[in-house]
Amino acid sequence: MSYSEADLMACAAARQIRDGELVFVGMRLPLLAFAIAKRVHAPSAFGVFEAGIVRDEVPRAALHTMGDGANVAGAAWCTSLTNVMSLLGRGEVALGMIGGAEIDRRGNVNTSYIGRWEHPTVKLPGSGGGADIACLAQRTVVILAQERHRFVERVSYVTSPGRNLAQVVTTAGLLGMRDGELVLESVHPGRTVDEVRELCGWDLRVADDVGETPPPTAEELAALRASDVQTAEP
Amino acid sequence: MSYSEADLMACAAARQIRDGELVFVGMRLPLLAFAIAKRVHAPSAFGVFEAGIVRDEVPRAALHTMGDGANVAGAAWCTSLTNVMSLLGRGEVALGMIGGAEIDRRGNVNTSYIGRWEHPTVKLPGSGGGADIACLAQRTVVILAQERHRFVERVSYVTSPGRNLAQVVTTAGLLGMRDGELVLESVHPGRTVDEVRELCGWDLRVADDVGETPPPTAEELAALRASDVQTAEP
Amino acid sequence: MRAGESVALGLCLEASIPFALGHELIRQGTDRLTLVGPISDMLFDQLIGAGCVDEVVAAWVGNVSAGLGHNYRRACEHGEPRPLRVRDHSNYSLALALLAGAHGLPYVPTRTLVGSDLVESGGFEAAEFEGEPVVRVRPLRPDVAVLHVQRASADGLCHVWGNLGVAQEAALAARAVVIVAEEIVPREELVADPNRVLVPPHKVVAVAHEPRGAHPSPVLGCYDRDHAHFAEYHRRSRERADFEHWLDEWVLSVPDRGAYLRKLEP
Amino acid sequence: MRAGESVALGLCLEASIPFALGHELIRQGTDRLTLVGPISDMLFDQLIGAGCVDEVVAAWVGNVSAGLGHNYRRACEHGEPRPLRVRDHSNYSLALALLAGAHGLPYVPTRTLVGSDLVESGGFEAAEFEGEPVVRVRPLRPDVAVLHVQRASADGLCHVWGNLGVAQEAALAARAVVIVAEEIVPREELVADPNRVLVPPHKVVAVAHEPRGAHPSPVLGCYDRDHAHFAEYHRRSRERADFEHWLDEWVLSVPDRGAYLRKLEP
Repeated sequence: MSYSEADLMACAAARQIRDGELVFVGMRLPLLAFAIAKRVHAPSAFGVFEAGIVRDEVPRAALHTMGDGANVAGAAWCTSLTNVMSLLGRGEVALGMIGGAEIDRRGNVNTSYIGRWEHPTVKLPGSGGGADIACLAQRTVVILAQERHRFVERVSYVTSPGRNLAQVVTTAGLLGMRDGELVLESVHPGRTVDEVRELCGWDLRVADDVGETPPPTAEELAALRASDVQTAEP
Repeated sequence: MSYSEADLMACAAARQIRDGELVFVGMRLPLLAFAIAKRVHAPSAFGVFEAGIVRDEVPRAALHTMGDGANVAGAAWCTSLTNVMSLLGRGEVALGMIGGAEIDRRGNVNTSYIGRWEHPTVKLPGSGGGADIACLAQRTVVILAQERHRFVERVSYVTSPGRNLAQVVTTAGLLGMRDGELVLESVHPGRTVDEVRELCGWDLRVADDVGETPPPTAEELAALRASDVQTAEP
Repeated sequence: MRAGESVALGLCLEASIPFALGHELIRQGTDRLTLVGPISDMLFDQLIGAGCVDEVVAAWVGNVSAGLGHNYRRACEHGEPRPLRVRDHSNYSLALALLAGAHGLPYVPTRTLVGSDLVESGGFEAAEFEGEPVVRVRPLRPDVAVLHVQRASADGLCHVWGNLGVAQEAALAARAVVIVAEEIVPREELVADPNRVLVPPHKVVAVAHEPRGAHPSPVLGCYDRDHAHFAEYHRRSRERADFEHWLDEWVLSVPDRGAYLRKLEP
Repeated sequence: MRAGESVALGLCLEASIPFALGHELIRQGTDRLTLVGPISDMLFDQLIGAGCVDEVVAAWVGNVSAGLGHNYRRACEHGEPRPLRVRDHSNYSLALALLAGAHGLPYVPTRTLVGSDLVESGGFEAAEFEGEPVVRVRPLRPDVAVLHVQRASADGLCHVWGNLGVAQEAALAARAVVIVAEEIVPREELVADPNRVLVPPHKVVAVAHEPRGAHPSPVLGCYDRDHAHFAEYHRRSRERADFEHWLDEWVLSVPDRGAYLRKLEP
């Protein structure tokens, strides 16, 4: 079966989810990852949505936002943001997935300001729950495009600290934290190590055991295709 | 119309409630006071019950506890203890009514321990919400029997500090705080100042303008009798 | 639930007190418990009298409609049947302690209890913030929170209505939640109204079906409070020997809740 | 609502955003507002573009399905149409700030934001407790919290369901609550289920009846999100001149919500 870059990224992120875990889920790829994991290898995982929803079943329709009715339908718990955030605060959320505009060598993510925050060149939307997930989830997965201007030596503003970062899933490969520094651990099929290093703004370390990202299995792809939770775009 | 000591106390306490106020209500006399005030002079008062209930109507049946179904029926808000306590915390509760085993010259109330708390002679049930009401309601009314062993120079344990105390309603009179000290402000019909002073364990000051507690009006008594909220006793 | 654990129960205050579960704890001899709850209408007194309890973390312990808890008094005043440690709270401080436990906060600074001797006997820390006195309330994280609910599904969803007390805060603060339900219903009936679900299902380790399991306390929509039963207990617990007879009659010699209900209404 | 006040809105996140009320604020020229909310799906951007806002206290401002908020960017980057102060929060810190406001707490110490630059740009205080780093979150007490709800009674009770965001915390923290309801129902229908009432009635200063008043955001049980409307706004707000046309077409030249709905579905 053929698959897209986004399919591969969703599958890679899904593999970070272990059965029974509470996963803080965002829209688009994280939601697809949750759906794949639930259907393939983590049927007892729980999805936590910051708007105030906990699900133990995958939503049955495409979501544009986590506040869509389809995300309430079949929810196990519908409550306040404050209550679901308490799951983070108490340390019960095993994994959180966030995006970002920039990431640096230490795994710090910026979703707030390009340039000095007092006089920014670009004002980005901000943390949302990103900083909370990064600070309080046991492990964080960051999903973003492998582009040189996004992978910078030092982000201009740390929205989400990298200390709990487990993996960065990019359009070109997978990076992990080793000794407090991001290291290339695998490259996606069709990509080369040099290519990924070229798409990184610092001298990216490469793991000794760097390999190829396993492509989506037939089962994963089937789960993805079966998923009603398509990446809804306006 | 004839009236009992308890009727007079309930009416006296009711007069402390002003229209539109939030009143932290306990069982028995405070609940009767709330019912009288709602019907006579404070129709827009709200009753707050620590179990997690806010009412803008008087309960329509006798209550043994604030958790009885009759207290939920017709409630304006049914929620957590934490949420109703936030009304105290934010300073929105104008008046709270509490009882006590002992009170002292400074208006401190003890509902916890007789004797040293490490080795008490008598273990009383404890604060419940009493300490919270005393600390956080704008005004506190204490209701208790005028007995010499209850009115002591200094309570053995301060459960509820007296700093916001507005009035003490006793079986014999009404006391107010003046210059940080409880002062006899009125005696109930049929009682004398000397009698009340004799029922107090310290040298009770008497207000220059001490008078007789106004007896229940016909309207108050009618409200009390009409009230379905009788003092339910087991 | 195991000996030595901290158990939060009676979390909706006077309503929905899990007496069935409490009596089973007594029968099983589960002891050295720490009981956590805002107020307790009789069940704490029974567990204390039965010798199951080492420590109470609570705002009020007694019999709501009658006053003092006789077993509580005997334990505090004379160490009978065994010594009892009391960690004094007010209702609000207990709620904030559970809230802090639920959110993993190191403490909550509050203006309640300022000037109260609860600060000392409850082991709170008096502090200042910007020149104003505050009291620091430390988090509580019970091992188990017990919820008696109107309905639940076998997989751990539950609906609760009526005054909620600190049930949600305690459930979120606890390591695990045990649910005792008046009724077991299909999951669909619960997810049809997910706003009424009180706790997320990952916290729930057990669901028991126990109709009238909260008797003599009331359960909204199911049954009213049995005032006479409370009054009888109060009278019969005044003396230790009488309490032992009561305990034998209503708990120890009653094999299970079915037998209890048949005894109640032969 | 008056110029210069702090207004909390968009409190259920992507759902039930009070667009009708926001547009009326724009038409009335209410300015110098401080907007408070966790995330904002488009409405903050519109109010900022219309020149109503001096300050934003929020975790995220933009268009949820499309990304950046163009008016927000212009205001932050170029002071257009007027300079904007931003008080950065995360969703959790905003929730805790409102919780602190609701409870009158001087601050809440939390482990979230530790190590984040939000501590500096959001004006938080980094501190230590028992050797561990914490961030102190100060209380927020908005002048007004706006709730768009499914149903309300004329005397201020309301029922809300679906994901609740920080609606209850904001309502309890605020000085006053304004309710915009899809439906006005008799009080009896609301007290029949007092657990679904979100805020106590003494907080409520106004109740407005505005069916579809949250369009284009969704209201659970009433209508879905109008994705195309969001997309059109995003496209037409990219350039300032285009935004001004959009604002004129959809807000300034629309006398009231009735006209808006007729324009939407002629």
